[in-house]
Amino acid sequence: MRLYEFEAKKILSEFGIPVPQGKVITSSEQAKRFAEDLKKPVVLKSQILSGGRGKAGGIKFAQTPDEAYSSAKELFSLKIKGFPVEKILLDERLEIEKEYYIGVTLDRLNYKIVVIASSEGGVEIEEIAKKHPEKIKKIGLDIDEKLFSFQAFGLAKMIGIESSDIRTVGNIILTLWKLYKRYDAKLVEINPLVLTKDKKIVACDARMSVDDDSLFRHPELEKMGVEKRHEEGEMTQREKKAKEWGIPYLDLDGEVGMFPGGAGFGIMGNDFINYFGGKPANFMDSGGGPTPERLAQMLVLLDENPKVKAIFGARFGGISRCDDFAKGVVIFLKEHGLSKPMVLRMTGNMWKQGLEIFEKAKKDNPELFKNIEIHGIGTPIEDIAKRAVELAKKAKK
Amino acid sequence: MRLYEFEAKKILSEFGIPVPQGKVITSSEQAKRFAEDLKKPVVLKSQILSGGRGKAGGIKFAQTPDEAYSSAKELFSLKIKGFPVEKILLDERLEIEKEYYIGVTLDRLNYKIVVIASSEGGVEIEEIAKKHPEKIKKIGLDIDEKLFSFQAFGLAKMIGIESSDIRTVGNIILTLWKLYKRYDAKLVEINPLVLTKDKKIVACDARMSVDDDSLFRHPELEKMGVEKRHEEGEMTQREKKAKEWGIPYLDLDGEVGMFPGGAGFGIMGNDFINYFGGKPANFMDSGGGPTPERLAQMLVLLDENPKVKAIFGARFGGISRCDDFAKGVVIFLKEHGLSKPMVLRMTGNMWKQGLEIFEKAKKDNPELFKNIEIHGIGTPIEDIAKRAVELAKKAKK
Amino acid sequence: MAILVDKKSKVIVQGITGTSGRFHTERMLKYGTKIVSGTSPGKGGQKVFDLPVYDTVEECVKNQNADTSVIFLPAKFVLEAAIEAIYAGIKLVVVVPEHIPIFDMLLIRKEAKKHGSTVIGGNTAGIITPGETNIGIMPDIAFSPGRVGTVSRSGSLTYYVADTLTRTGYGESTCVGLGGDPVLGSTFNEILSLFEEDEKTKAIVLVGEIGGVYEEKAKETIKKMKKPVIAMVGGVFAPQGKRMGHAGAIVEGEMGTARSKLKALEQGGAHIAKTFLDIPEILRKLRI
Amino acid sequence: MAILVDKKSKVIVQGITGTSGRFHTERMLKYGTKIVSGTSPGKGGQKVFDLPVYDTVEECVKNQNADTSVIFLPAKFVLEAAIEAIYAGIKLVVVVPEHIPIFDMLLIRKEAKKHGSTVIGGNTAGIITPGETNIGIMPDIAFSPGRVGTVSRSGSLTYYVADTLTRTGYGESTCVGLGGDPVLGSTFNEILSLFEEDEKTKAIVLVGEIGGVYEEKAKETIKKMKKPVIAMVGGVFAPQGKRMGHAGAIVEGEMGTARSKLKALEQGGAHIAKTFLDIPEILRKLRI
Repeated sequence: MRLYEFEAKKILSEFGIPVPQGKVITSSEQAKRFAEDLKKPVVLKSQILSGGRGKAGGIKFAQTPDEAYSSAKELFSLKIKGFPVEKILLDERLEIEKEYYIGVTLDRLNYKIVVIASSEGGVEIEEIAKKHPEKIKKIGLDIDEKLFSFQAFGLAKMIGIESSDIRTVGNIILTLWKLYKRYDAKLVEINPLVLTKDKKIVACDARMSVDDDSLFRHPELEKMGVEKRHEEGEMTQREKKAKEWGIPYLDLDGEVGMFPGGAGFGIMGNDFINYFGGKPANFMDSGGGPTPERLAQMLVLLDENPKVKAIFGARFGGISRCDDFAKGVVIFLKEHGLSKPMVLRMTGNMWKQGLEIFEKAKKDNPELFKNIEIHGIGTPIEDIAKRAVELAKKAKK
Repeated sequence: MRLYEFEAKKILSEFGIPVPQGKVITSSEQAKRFAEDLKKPVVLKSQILSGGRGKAGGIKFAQTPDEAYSSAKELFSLKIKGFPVEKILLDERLEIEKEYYIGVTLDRLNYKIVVIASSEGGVEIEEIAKKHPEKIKKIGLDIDEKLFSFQAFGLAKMIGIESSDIRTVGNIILTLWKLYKRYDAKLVEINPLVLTKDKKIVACDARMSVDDDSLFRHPELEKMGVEKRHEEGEMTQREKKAKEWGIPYLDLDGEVGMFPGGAGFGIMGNDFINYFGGKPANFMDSGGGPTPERLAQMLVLLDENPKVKAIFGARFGGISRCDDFAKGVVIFLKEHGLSKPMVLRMTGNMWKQGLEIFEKAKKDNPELFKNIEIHGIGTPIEDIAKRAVELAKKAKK
Repeated sequence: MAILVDKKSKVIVQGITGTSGRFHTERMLKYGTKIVSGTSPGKGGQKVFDLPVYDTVEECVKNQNADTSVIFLPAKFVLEAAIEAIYAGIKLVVVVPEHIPIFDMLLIRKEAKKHGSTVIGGNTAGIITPGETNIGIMPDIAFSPGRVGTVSRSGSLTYYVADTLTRTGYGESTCVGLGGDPVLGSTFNEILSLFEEDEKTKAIVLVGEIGGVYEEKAKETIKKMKKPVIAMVGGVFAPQGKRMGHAGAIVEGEMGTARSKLKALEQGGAHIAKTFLDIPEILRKLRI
Repeated sequence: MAILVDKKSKVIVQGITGTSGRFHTERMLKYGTKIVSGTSPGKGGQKVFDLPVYDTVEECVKNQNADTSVIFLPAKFVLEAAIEAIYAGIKLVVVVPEHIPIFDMLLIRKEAKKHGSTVIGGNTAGIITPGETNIGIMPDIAFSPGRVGTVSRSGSLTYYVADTLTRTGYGESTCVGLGGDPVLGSTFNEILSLFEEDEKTKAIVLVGEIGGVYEEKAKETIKKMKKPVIAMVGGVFAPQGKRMGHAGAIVEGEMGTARSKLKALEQGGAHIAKTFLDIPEILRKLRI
């Protein structure tokens, strides 16, 4: 889960790593005022949860408070990857002599924490890795191993830091590793770490991502206002609602509403829809053995979404029983009704009993089921996906 | 370096380990007052830096505030191992059902931190080890290894703690290990850890000793009022003075003043004096290459001590040169004079030049040297020690 | 034969007194899984379905020669539980809970390697050798004994695959849930190597999904294998930078895309299945 | 021959730009010790007595094949310095500073063992192979080449012993300062075993003192040795519970008394010397 640049810099700064003088602003007036206070040229950086901010025009420089005002105004009217800029970090503009990269990340494959440094700061580390792999220096550590100062000094030395600066840069590397461990991070990077014209070492830009699953032991992050969020991009209103309900849910661009069981099938089902010429409107995961209440919430999310033209339902009764599942859906249909066509396949544990429940409910009230097609083990799931795509196309016309 | 029981308990308590309600008192009136506040039978425990307090009568029980008053009065008039009782810890008296031992200590030989538990609390662990080695359970850990909760629970289980209490006791063991690591301790023990009649687990007595050499990273201990001190017994006035001067110094019982070079020879020289029928008045270490000022301070400590009847001096010129040493001693003799007879041997680096300096000074002012015998490499150090014993005996008559 | 577990596996349940521990213990017992005891520190001496409850895993090992453990505890207690099992000499630890902190898994993995134990999960549906033992939360109904080994990061996909293999008569030798968490106790490589050595297994179905690099790395092992591997990877159309249900299912930067996984697996020599129906078809072509 | 160091040892000084680093570097150079460079992070590129100063030990090893290091730094920097040397592949690390925190020494020792390095000290006067190399702070004047190996926890006693051996014509093969700190990089056992294997060494003088259990433990090794060991232990009349100059010289409880040490050493077969004069006498009786 990614932190905003200003959050990451706040943490760096609390750990004693020098960052530019700066402030988060939410209005153009604030930009002007703060630029006046600073009495320096400034840089205005849109605070968004994604890379490529520069290319999207999300960063602007300003010489005067008035320029800061107008730049901020421009940025606040900008949408980056579909999301409006709501916060800007206004930093003093550094006079840069040289840029470096330092970072700490996770090597999942080798189960190591990797401390990385490069003389080629200012570009993405993946790019440096492609173009100048020899300019990247690494130390891999086990989770219970310590990074020693001398190792950090050595790393600084290896990327060409002057002897007189290796303690300063080495200590920043060491601090970065400590901070990584302290916050259960997945990634912390300073890119670029800057040597300014007046020979200061400053963390010009910072990126930090923490392990969502360790948040329970980091109440201090919550105190800072850091809540569960995406690794990239902002949450939509519907995603926030789903989050409140505890349902893993993502909005996507398409028209087929996904009502699956299980995260794995949720992911694969989305592919199926695409394979068969459709586009899913969402990703969703029911969790194991969803309650009638949860089933209702899931269907509400789809029913209320105008983009959804048809619903693809799939249920493999495992631990949870298909009869319970069918009962839950029927309750929902009776109480709320469903305005979209749905094709549903139900198989696994007690699937026959489940189908019987549906059959009975349909007999009692055919109207509720007029847009719903229910299949059992006889129909491959692939055919269900195809049918959902068809239904969506038909509904669109 | 040992902490007082009340200091150790304060630390335990800060880490969440339950200790008896208690207070440190310095007067009998306070004892009465606090016993009144407590409204319970109490125990009065002399706060001294040594074991065997109980046998020496340093612990008393009191049912009423008046009894607390009179018991405190008795304790304050007591001397334990030669030191007056100045502080008493007044604790609520626990009603004990069962006593356990738990502790964390250092195994220097195997370079391990050892977590120890025993079902036989209330006696010294060395005694348990002799009588019931099978009743001691241990876990050895490397410095960079972690004690896991389950290991602590397991230890609790092994010493016969009831299932319903193993989490409580296990967590205390875990905390004890954390506290040991946190404070660079050499020993932390709770003995006895008590199961009270009303089924509470309480640290009835505690002992803690920390690594003197790590104090630089524990300013919090200094803040608590913990200063460098002996492992056992209080410092004498003269020891405190030497400490201020930065001279490793101990008062001993004898009459031969020790003016050696080097800690090792300081220790061995004391043995020599004993071997030859004398008793040293002190231990002292000059450090390498003492300055004239330090030499003066060392001699002042001996000259001012009425117990010292004669002085045994030894200098092996190593890194430091004997000529510099001789100069320093001569300066002292001229400025302060020495009221005790001294026999001194000087050898090693530049010993001849050193002797010449002494010879010259003696010629200039024989009076200063009338009680001083100076030897060179020709006389074995053993003979010098014998002569010092002789001189002391003569002076005593 | 089978890999990792069979009818002789002596299983303990860590967290047996909890709601889901109790529920799944009953299910597993019904399947025939040889559960010998369970743990719950502080509750030693109790009974669950006539099974003894101990305070420590060590007691389970001493008293009943337990060799396998399945953990049903909240994520934050998994570090302790798994390492307790490893230190006590348990050879296979099945971590059912999801959302285990990454740092905890790093330490669990390190200790497991050091002590010669295997960990599967976190967020695994478990491991089943059909007809012999079912350890975890996998629904019996989908599985039948047979000759295909399955290893998958997803529970639900595992069931669809098993169902497909059952209905087409192949069945499974052993089905291993690798787990959906970002850092896992075992890798595809390790499980593939076990299947390669297993007599009963004639082919392997590997089911991957976006996130991490375990699939990419499987390429090297697949290259060296004699048995055919059929691979399926979910998330070809997954969005960037967003977790999809599983903690580990997220494309971060250029890492962990389904396309890069499929490419690597194909280069390694795996047969790619796009849908479940492709699996029996490929098996038929391979004359398994 | 000699143990641990000889004229070929390529020595670096960690902390060479400090006052005592500089002072002792000059002394050691004068003796003939082959000092090749020194370190001081942040001062790379400077020179001390024409020796290059590097930022890291790694550079000393790469550029000059250094194999031995002597540390002249305040106690609190020793952990880093010693482990840097060990990681860089230095085979012998001589820790001169005293009062190294115990926990730091535990870690240094662990890393040294893991990487196959030997650490002596803290609070060692160093190590000298007379006539060849002198590493540390031992005064040249007391030593002469010869056939007795010495290992001692105290600098000053080392000098008296060396002086005695020099004046009686025995001289020393190598003299090792084990160090006066409570937890040491090497033990008596380890140094004794090295002397046992050294051709030039005909007998060993072991000088112990109160505190710790290294002397007691030496019993086992002495029992197995062919070469005679003469042992001297200071502190027979030492008080209880008080540090005597050396951080490690303290009797705690029943542990670390000179009497228990002497008893163990004697049981092991060591010849006990009460005073320095006893040493040449015992050597004569042993016909060394």
